[in-house]
Amino acid sequence: MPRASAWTLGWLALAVALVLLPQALSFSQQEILVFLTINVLLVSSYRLLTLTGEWSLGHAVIMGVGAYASALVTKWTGLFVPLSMLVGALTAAAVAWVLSFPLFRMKGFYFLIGSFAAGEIIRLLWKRFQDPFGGAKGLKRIEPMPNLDLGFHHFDFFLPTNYYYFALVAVGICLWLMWRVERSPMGLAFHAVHWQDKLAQASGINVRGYRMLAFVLASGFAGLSGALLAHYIGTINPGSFGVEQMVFILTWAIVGGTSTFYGPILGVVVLTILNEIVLRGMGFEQARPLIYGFILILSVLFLPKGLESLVQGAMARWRVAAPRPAPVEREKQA
Amino acid sequence: MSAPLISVDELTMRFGGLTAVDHLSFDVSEGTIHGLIGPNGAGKTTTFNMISGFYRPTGGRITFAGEPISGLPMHEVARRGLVRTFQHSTLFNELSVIDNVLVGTHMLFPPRLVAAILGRDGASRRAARERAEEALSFFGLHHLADELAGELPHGHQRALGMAIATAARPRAVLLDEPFTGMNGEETRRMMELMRKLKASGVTILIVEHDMQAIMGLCDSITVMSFGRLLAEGTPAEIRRNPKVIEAYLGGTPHAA
Amino acid sequence: MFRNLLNGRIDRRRFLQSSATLAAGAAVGSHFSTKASAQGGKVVKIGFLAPLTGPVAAWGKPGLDGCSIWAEWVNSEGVEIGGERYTIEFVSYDDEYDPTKARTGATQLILEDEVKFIMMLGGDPWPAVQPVAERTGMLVSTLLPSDLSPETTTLIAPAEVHPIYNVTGVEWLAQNKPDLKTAVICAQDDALGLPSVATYLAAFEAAGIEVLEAPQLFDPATTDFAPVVTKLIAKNPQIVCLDTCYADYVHPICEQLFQQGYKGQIISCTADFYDKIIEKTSKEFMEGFVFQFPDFDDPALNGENINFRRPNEFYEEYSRRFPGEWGAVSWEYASVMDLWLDAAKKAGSVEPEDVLAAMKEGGVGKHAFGEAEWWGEDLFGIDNALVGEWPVVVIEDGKAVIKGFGNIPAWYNQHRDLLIKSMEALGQMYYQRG
Amino acid sequence: MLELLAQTALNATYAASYIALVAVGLVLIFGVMGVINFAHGELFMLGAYAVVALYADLQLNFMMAVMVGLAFVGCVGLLMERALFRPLRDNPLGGLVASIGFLLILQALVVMGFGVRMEHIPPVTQEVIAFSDRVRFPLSRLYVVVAAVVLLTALWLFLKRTRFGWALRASAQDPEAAALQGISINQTARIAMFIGAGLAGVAGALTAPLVSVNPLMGHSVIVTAFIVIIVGGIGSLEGAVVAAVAYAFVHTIVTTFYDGVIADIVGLSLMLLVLIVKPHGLFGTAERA
Repeated sequence: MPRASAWTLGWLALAVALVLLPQALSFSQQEILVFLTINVLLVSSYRLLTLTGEWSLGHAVIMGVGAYASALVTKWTGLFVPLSMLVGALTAAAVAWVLSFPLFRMKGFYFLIGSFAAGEIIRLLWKRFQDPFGGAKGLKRIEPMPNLDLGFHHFDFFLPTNYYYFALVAVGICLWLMWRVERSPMGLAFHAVHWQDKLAQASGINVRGYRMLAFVLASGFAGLSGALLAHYIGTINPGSFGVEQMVFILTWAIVGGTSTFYGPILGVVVLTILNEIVLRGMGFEQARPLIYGFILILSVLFLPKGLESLVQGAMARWRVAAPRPAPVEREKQA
Repeated sequence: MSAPLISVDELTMRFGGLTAVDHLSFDVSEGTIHGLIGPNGAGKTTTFNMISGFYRPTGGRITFAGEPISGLPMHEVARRGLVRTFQHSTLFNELSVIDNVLVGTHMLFPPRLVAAILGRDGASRRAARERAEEALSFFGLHHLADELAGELPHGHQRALGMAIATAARPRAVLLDEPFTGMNGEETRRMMELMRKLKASGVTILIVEHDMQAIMGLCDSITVMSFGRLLAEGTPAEIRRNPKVIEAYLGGTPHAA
Repeated sequence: MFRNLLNGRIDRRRFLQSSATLAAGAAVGSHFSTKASAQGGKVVKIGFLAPLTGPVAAWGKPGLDGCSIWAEWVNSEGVEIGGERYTIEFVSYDDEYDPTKARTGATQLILEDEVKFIMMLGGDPWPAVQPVAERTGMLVSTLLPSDLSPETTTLIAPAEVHPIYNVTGVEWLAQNKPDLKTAVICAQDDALGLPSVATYLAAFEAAGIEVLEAPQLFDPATTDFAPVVTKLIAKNPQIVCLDTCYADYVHPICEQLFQQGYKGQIISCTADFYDKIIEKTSKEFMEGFVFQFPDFDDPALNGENINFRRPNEFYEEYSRRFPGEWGAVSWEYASVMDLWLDAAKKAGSVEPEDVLAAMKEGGVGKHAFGEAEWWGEDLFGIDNALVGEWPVVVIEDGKAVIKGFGNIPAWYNQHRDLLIKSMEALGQMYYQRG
Repeated sequence: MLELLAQTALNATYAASYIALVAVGLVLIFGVMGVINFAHGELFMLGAYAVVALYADLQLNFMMAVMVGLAFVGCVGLLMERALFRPLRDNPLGGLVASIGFLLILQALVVMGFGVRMEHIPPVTQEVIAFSDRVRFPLSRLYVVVAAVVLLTALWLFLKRTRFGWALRASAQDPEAAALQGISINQTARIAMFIGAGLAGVAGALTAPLVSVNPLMGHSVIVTAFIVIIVGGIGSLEGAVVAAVAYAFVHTIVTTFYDGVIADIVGLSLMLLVLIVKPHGLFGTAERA
């Protein structure tokens, strides 16, 4: 079979599986699926940020900026919810752009902590200013996604399955965009900045500019994930975007691995299933943090390149089993 | 003679109390191979870093093709057509050889976000690839395009560094100690590549510790010692210059 | 369990259980949920949706422990509703005080476990549960009446009427120590602290007590309270009001008040583990400390009017099983269950709408501290808080003593405008939220 | 007013002491091992629980409990070094995640052993040094100040005067060069981890009777410690001490004259400002990693 059509078939199968997936799940698992879908976008956006080699601890707060902005825009203007989500994403990107001026004076560990401090200040402002942010209690009764009648199906977005489809489309588009960016010369520039920023700069790449660009783009996608969350659960507060959430993003990314596009997605899917379904299901209600901690440690110790390295290994074995001419051999034949 | 391509005028660099480069002036003519040499600690690497935009000079001026470039960040210097290489084998080890050179074409074909997402930059991508392949062929690396840069042998890595630097068709390249750690055969090949590069119209400024290696290569040479200009001239003149002989062989104590 | 063992306050069975759970890396999660008993009869499941891990766990876990005792007692007595025998079983879901997990938890409890009633702590997670509860018509209780809103008719606040009951303490103080005329307030800057501050401000104003300066707010993550206390007593107040500070704040604040030489009156919403505060300060210092949560071994709770099931025995049993853990939430969830069971029996049904109707019948209900009215229209937009008498507790000679019961609706009828004004000023009225 | 200022200064001195102990330990670990120990707040918490178990429950002598706490937490540090940071030496992000995992484990174990509720520790002493009616310094707080001064001075002497200290500083400066000099990286890592963890533990143990001890108490400490080491310049022990004093005074003064929430915002903003003006902190030199 030609390779191209094999890929098409594969993608089609994945799409069908994703559409049918909720049918196989219980109600509460459908809820988890919605949050998981949103978190896939969140962690993928985080990877986009790390492409240039900088790790941020402000990503959860940036997600919150999108959530707050979108929630407030619908409240003030009654804007159509999907549009307000875009406004939320743009706001998050804009805030990131402003923050990037002080933050990208720093690198490495300093950037890590600087982004943390910037995020905490934003969070404290949410707490401090009851108007408009609702203070410590945050916002509630956020405008839900309006119902949609497509003729063949009436979408009531309160129901997790329907919102899942909506989120799936939104997240799918975002992932496609991120994929396109990474596979473009721009993505190559991101990688170049990461691996050898001095050489990249000597090649005429504005290193700081590209770091800012990655930060702003990633923040836009994170903001959208925040908006998707806000209009589903209907309430947000400063605590939803705190250190705990940030730790989750970080662990999803690192346990999954960040050198491939699918690594972080693998991380968030596996860890969520483990934490929310397996451990809860086994009755380990209160020991979950303990077991989760062990899993984190074991995975960085024994899978330092993340879950993605397992997949890469499997694929390598598969290639060995079905050998194709290696590049060098082709060269010799020519 | 036409105006020099690179002109260094009263260039000074101080680190704290130490003056690494002290009112240094010299010119590099277009289309030549120019050597900047001197014993350890003479300040030649500092000078190199100032010209390439890596350091901001404490004083003095650098002009490139008549335009002042002192104090510009490295990528701005590069965009004006003056590209540097690095000591050792500084490459994108994790990327393939062709991707390394594609990074080098960045300036010729700057990426555009929206076009990249929509796939409207096909022509630009193809042109970048053609240029990258051309640069690889120039340095005899074409057959290694899909290898990982980090896994190349040493000599190829050096050549790849030059391919990256020249991929964007700069007017001049700055080479930082390109012969360090090379054996005779590798050195000979590298020199050939440089002559070829010069023949294609690129001006070359080489910083080198080992005087002998570039005597046969350069059209003109600037010698530094203790941050100052010691001598200037053709290789033959330099070879005869007593001050140079003393600095390299004589009893002058080596500064750290 | 290390320290429990050391103190010899633990029986062997519990120790084995604990070490087994530790060895398995498991926790006490569902250790009590008396699995569907074999006595025949039906099982009615009650959802417990509250934080069991994380920083807010102290507001959930002890309540679940209290419910375990309640369930054992009630099931062993036998439950008959509508002529059928029932076993009551609790199903817990740890919401980690996270709205997304709370929504998932509510979905699981309602649609999969098919519970008939859900008890929540309330607060941040509630708004995420709200649409689920509204759609399914599930009856939900909260400990925080500020969650109430006219949109959700099936949310009730039948145990705590925080922070309104705090007025009773101030009223008592004004009546019994009329020479105290100045006060200061400090509170943590969070969802519990602010409405409580508004209430205390109104109560002090109603009692003619001057509040010397704007309430001192501190971050919930504060650990060192010396600066807070220094500022608090800088103006020599006669009363220091600790608002609804958690025990983690009340203890160090009292210790600092003691060490910085404060000698005046203290009033607080809670004083969990007050014996330990006395240990850190002195009996004399704590004498006359006013708060709102009695020990359930108080003889005043054996009165006819009290509806809580065997309060003294409950306190004893709780202290035996969970030594040193008694606090406000220990009894509150259990008291909500008393109310629920009473209403279910009256309705002859466990279905949420029947139970709610029976509960609210006649506009009065059996609150733990006596007959109370369904109330709250003014403050919450709906009469779904069960409000009546509330005890005023004073520490006398090292022991908490109920000095009387204050009537909240009576106070409110007199000072309604004051309270609403004060709540509005801090943005705490239901129509100002969200 | 004068009395208020004097009392504020005393409050700040105490705060500076325990913050410095925690921050110096964190800096030491980062300097030598190049890893951000997110579990440092939990080491502080473990120190406090050592006092709960030994002093409050077993009724040992308080100083004894503190010493055992120091040694115990130091050993937990050794465990972390051996089990987590050594295998992850070339993977600083992995070290960070591992320390987050370890933090969760420590918290969960303490919850299992002691419950989620706050612990109660009988006062060590109720003596108060009363300068006036309104200027009072509890003896228990003075202990913390004295201990901090003594321990930090001892550490300073150890680093400057002993061979181990020299090795430690050398490997903090340049681990590769130190390794070439024959300094065992494992050895210095062990020493740094023991001292760093021990300092956090002793801070937790000493302050345990003065704060609310609960399984999550480490969180607020670690945030403060991060601010302090950033302001001081990561890798600089002197910087950490100076920054701890500065932070404690600013935070205490703002708390006393405005309120605690504003003090937090001021603290964070100050740190951002320092980073913007001097991206490597006040005492920072070249960057590492």
